[in-house]
Amino acid sequence: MALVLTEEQELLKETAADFCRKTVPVTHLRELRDSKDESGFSRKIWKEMAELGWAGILFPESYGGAELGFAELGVVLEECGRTLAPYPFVSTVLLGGRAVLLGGSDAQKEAILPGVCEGETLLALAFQEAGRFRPFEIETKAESTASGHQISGDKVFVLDGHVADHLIIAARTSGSSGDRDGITLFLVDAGADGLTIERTDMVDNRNAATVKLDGVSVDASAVLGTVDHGADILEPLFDAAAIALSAELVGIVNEVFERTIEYLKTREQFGVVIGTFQALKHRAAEMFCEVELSQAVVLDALRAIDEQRPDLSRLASAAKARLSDTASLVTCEGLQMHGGIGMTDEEEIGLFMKRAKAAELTFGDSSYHRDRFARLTGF
Amino acid sequence: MALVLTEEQELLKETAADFCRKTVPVTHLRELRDSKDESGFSRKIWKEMAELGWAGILFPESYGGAELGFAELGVVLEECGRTLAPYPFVSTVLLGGRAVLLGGSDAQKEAILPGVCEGETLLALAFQEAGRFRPFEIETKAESTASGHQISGDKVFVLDGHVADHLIIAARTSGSSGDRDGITLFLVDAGADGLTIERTDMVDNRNAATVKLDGVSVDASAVLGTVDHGADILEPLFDAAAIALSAELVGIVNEVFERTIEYLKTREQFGVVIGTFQALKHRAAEMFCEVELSQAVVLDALRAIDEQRPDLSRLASAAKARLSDTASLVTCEGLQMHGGIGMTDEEEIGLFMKRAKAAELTFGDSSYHRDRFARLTGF
Amino acid sequence: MPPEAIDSFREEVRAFIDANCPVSLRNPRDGETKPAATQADYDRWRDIMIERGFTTPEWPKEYGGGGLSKPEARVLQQELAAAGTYAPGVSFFGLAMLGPVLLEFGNEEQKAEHLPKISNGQVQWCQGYSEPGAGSDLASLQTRAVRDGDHYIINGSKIWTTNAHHSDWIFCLVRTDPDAAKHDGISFILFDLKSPGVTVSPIQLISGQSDFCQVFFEDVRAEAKNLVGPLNGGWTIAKRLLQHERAMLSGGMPGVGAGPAAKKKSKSKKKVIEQPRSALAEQARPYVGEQDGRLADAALRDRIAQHEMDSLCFGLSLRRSAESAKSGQGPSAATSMFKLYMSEMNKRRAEITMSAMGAAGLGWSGEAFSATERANTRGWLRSKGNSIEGGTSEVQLNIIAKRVLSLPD
Amino acid sequence: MPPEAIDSFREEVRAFIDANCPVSLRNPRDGETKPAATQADYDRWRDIMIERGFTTPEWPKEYGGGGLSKPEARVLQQELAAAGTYAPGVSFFGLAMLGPVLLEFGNEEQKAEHLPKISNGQVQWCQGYSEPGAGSDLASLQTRAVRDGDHYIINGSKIWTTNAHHSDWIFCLVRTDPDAAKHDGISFILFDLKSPGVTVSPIQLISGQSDFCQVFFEDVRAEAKNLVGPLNGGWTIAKRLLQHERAMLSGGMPGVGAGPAAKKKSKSKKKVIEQPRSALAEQARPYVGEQDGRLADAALRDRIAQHEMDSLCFGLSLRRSAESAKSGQGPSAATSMFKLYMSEMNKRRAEITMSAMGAAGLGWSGEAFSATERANTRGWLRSKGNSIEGGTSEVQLNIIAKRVLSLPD
Repeated sequence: MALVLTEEQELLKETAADFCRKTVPVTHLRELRDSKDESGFSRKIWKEMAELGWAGILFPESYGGAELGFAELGVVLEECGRTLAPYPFVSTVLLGGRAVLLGGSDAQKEAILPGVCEGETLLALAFQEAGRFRPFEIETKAESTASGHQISGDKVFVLDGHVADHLIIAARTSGSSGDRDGITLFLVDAGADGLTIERTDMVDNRNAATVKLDGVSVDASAVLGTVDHGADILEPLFDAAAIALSAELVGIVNEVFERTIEYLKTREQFGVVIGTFQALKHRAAEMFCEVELSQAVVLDALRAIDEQRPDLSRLASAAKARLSDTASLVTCEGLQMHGGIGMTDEEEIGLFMKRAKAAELTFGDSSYHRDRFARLTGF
Repeated sequence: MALVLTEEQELLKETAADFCRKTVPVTHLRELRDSKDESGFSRKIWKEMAELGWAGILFPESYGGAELGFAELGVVLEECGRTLAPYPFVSTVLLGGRAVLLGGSDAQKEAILPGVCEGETLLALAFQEAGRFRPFEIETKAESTASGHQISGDKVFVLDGHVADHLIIAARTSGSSGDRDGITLFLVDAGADGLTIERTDMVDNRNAATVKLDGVSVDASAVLGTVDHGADILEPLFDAAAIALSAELVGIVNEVFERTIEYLKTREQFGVVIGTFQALKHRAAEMFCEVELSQAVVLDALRAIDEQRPDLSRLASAAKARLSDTASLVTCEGLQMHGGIGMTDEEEIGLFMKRAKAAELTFGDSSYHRDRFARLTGF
Repeated sequence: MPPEAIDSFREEVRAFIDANCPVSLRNPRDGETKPAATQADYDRWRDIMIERGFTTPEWPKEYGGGGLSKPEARVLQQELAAAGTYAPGVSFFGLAMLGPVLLEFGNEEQKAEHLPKISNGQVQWCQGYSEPGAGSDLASLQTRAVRDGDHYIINGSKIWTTNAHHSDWIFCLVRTDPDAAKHDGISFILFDLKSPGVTVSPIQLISGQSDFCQVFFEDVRAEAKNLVGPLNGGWTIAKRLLQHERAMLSGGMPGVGAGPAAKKKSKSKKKVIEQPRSALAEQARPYVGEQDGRLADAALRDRIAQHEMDSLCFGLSLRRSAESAKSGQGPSAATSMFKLYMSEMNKRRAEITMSAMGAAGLGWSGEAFSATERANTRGWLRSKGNSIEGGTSEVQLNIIAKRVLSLPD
Repeated sequence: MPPEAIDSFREEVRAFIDANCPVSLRNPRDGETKPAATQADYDRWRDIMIERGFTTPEWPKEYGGGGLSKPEARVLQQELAAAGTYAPGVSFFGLAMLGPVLLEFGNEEQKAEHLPKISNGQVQWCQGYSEPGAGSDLASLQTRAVRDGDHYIINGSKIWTTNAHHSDWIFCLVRTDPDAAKHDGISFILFDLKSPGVTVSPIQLISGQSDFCQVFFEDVRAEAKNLVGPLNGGWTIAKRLLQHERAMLSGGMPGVGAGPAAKKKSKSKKKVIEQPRSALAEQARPYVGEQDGRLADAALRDRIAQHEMDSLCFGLSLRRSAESAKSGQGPSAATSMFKLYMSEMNKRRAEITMSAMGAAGLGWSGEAFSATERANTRGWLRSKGNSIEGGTSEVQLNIIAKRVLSLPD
């Protein structure tokens, strides 16, 4: 697939850009933060996004989805990145919804996906148990019972866990922490007995929760996919999540870079516009190179999912590593070039820096993905 | 000990600077190279250096040495670095001579050290067996015989091996490659039967050799130090060699940096001196910071040897890592700022770059020493 | 100074500490137990130190100082440290910034009026330098001061004024001649922040903290006698103050210095070498885990080692710089180098900690994160200002290029 | 172009290769064996390709070109690659630099005279641009050309002239109006290097190679009809040529491109994924060794992975750039970005190889080092010139800041 947008994708991009600028500009995130909004986003706006087809963008028409692909989802996420729109794409669409799509029974799909596509149902994937991303270090136990399983353990950084209607819990049915095999996914109602969900307050004002499972009982129909083979579902989810975050980071990177260049053209110091200083020009030009080299790899990685290409995982790592690093460079340089004003809460650049850091440290940072890329390349 | 030079050291520095500028300027190295000089340096000049007390700078007066310390040797090496003087300090003084001083019997010391101090005797340490520095990866075998040992194996990058009167051979008397224990040092005459020495032509025009040992027989008196405990001698030699190369690199770094700043002040482009371009100014200032931060650590490391400080190895690694990196930065930036002319063999900056790279890759590069520093710091 | 004099001064200091420092504020001696410190203990120690002039040991006695020579001041510091105690803090900006400048540029009346109140902590000072929109171009300042009898009437605004909301007085750069060239119409004046017309408004930073303020002046009346140095000659003082600030910023940030030094246990006669530690590596360990007894992540190890080595080189360079400086000189242009490097090193350190903690480093508030984790998040954000405050890194590079390397304009 | 036309052209090309390419220069077909290639084979293939215009496939037929459209030219390239053969090289500077410029700016007579001799390899061209002392400031050139009847008389010197010692003709920037503004007095002229008064002197590089020359002109007579474009209008041509050069330098360096691509085995029907490899890692492996089946040095692994990812991103960006370019446009300002990045990436690659080899990477000559090792040493040194030749990295940054980012002067 070509690395340029089709006409339909260009149209989608315009719609998304327009919607984000008008409905969820950066001030929207700030308002949610300052009003300590309980959800952390507006359910009404999420419904509007769903009406535009975005919540169901990946899902079959039979469930009410738009049946498009990651190439299209990437277009939307990039625009959401530009305005820091804190909407539950990762939790509900990329992790939860896609887990159901990849591993769910027909009954599960029918129970869950239509609500997701309508923007009614919210989902969360509870897998992580420590700060650093280590996919299979899962100690949460699911013991067999007569009617199903009983699950106990602690999960952290469960994205949108505090508002999810259903949680997908990754628990160990065999093996031990670190093993790829022996993980099982369970679809659990958020109101289940023994489940405690507590929202955490994060630097990027996105929504995450700690989830404690104290002997949560589920029956056999709660298993998503096959017992002990949850990793078969988790792996593609993690690759796709890394790529999706990269697409969001493309939006952040482009936005911050453009704002910084604009600032260099308008801000005066010593009687001249600071963009006339050659040292800043060269740094801006170096940034441009990194920014430019960050576009195509994400486009290609998104298309690789749609095309089920065998090099998908390597591309996912290449995209996530590069965008993590470019976002770090661009937000740091952007803040430095803005000077003191960049350090104030009032200026928006700090909000971009915070979100970029959170995206960087989620689903593996650049160091993690360089190591993985090396392994996948045989060294 | 203070990190500034004493009056005596200042005087030594002036003498050394004066001698190097007059007797062994960079053109001297070029002449030796272009005339394909057999030794790779002038024995006459080495004698002159010995008369100044430099060959015996570390050794007791009883053997004809100056009985000064590494602080003083560092002063001399720094000035030699400034003019790329290719003299056998590392091979004969730091490795060979000091091995005899640290591990030799009285008889060995008396046989070897006076000649070293006079600038007559040249030594070489044959330990390395592959391109990368891995101290104890020694496979050369020394088998016990009735009268002593018989040694077989191949050594590479033996500094000044082609002119050495005596070689110190590190061979394995027990254990296997990689073990710290089981290495024994042997003092072997360069003319010994079974010994083949072949000079290698290196990028920095310094002198090294491959040494092949094909059943070289030595008697018991050839052992330097204790059988199986050669590492006790090698380790301090390697630390000191790393620090000494760092001192030479300080000279290279300062010289190249000063030349580059001078070039920025005189070279004109677009009708102005290129030192007026802010982008180059900032890079020059950044280089200045790295150059400045490269001075004290080497001074302290040299003094740490003299004071037998327990943190010596950590300082050696800190000094070698930093100077390797600073030298790489300064020679690369220096060449780039010189532009096309820097790429020509006629301009001297390339000679500095070549020597800096050789010094960087000898006795462990910055990556090796960061890893070692981490280990010595408990992580 | 002869060694005997030093020795005898050292005895004197020891006796002073023995006699006056409450045991709750120092290491207990054999047989003593250390009680919790009370406010009364703090106050007592503070009063005694102030009385002796030891809060500003090198200032002349007539201005509330200790009247000590440099070597004596060093002995004082050593003995306080050895006893496990410290000199109580007085106004930081007064002590490190205004004080030295008043001693150099102030007249007799100004010194007599202001220095003792710094020494004894009676007046807290803040610095009115930057202005909205001026940024690195400090000399473009617009705050006006117009003479009116015995007063100047001040109008304008200052920004990035550290702790103005907890300060009593301000030292301030103002424009007294709007027609002169940019650097030639500036004066240096002191006035009371409680004066009518002063409004102090804290600025919220990205880290959530508000250690800086914007200060507004509307027809504020400042006494003309508090103009320091010549009228329109304030730029010279301003530059000197910036040097003091850089010197301060390059020596005082946490977590950087001579690196994880190898320590000898002094009690044992046998030379026991303690394994040196890296605070950064130890902080990372619980998050990263171990492999073969080492920090599990080799790439992170490499970054930490680089940082520790840089920090070691930095500490040694500071020491060398101090040792080679001729006594009596003020901060040199090389201070820019230290200020610059320190800021960048501090930022790198914060980035390394974030990498080590992963998502645990993303906490903002609440019990889900430890206090260290939350402080870490905010510290990371706050560190981004290091290369902006006290002269941006770009300004430091300009200074180095010009003053140290003499590169042409 | 309709797909059928492409398909039929593809058939035509296949038939042409089948009929004309000696088996020694292509993949053998079933039942064939591949003999060693002889000079006669080379000559035959070269002559046939030249006759068909396939050495310059997109040039018009009347100038010796193939007259192909862009899609046809791509098909030709694909089929040559598929057959395991190649288009024989003709003058590189003629092909990639002078040719396109003559097509754009030359008059009919000049095109007819010079283009066919590039196509058929009869004339080797070199480029007379840089001058001693001019460096990045190309327009400050001093080489003079003074009209004398039907000729210009040329005096001066050019430097960094690639392969001048193996070339026949030179295209040269000369100053034809010394009184005009710097950029306005320059013309573009072609002349024979065998003309009296030309001296060519190779320059030895730090890598020991001499691929560049300095060329001296002393009263060299060049025919006036070989002045391309308007008199004193050479700067426009010069800039266009620099763009072609940058485009060339950003696409053609070895070892960089789309990275270690995942390859599918096409023979098996079952989808077998070959493990992708990194040439850099494989080169390092024998020097560095293995641990747990991986390259033993984790820090080096990290650097190699970074390089391979950069290389992958670079290749994809080139592809994206080609796909999004409107057809018919010349090289864009973004070419500076590719030129810059490629140079820096190439230098980093060479540094990584040096780190991997250790002292084995320090060989200069002799049997103690393998041919690869010796080539590596020289390649490392040669790579340092990448960020200088064809416009320094600093010049590229200036261009990006000005043309792409529109930052003010």
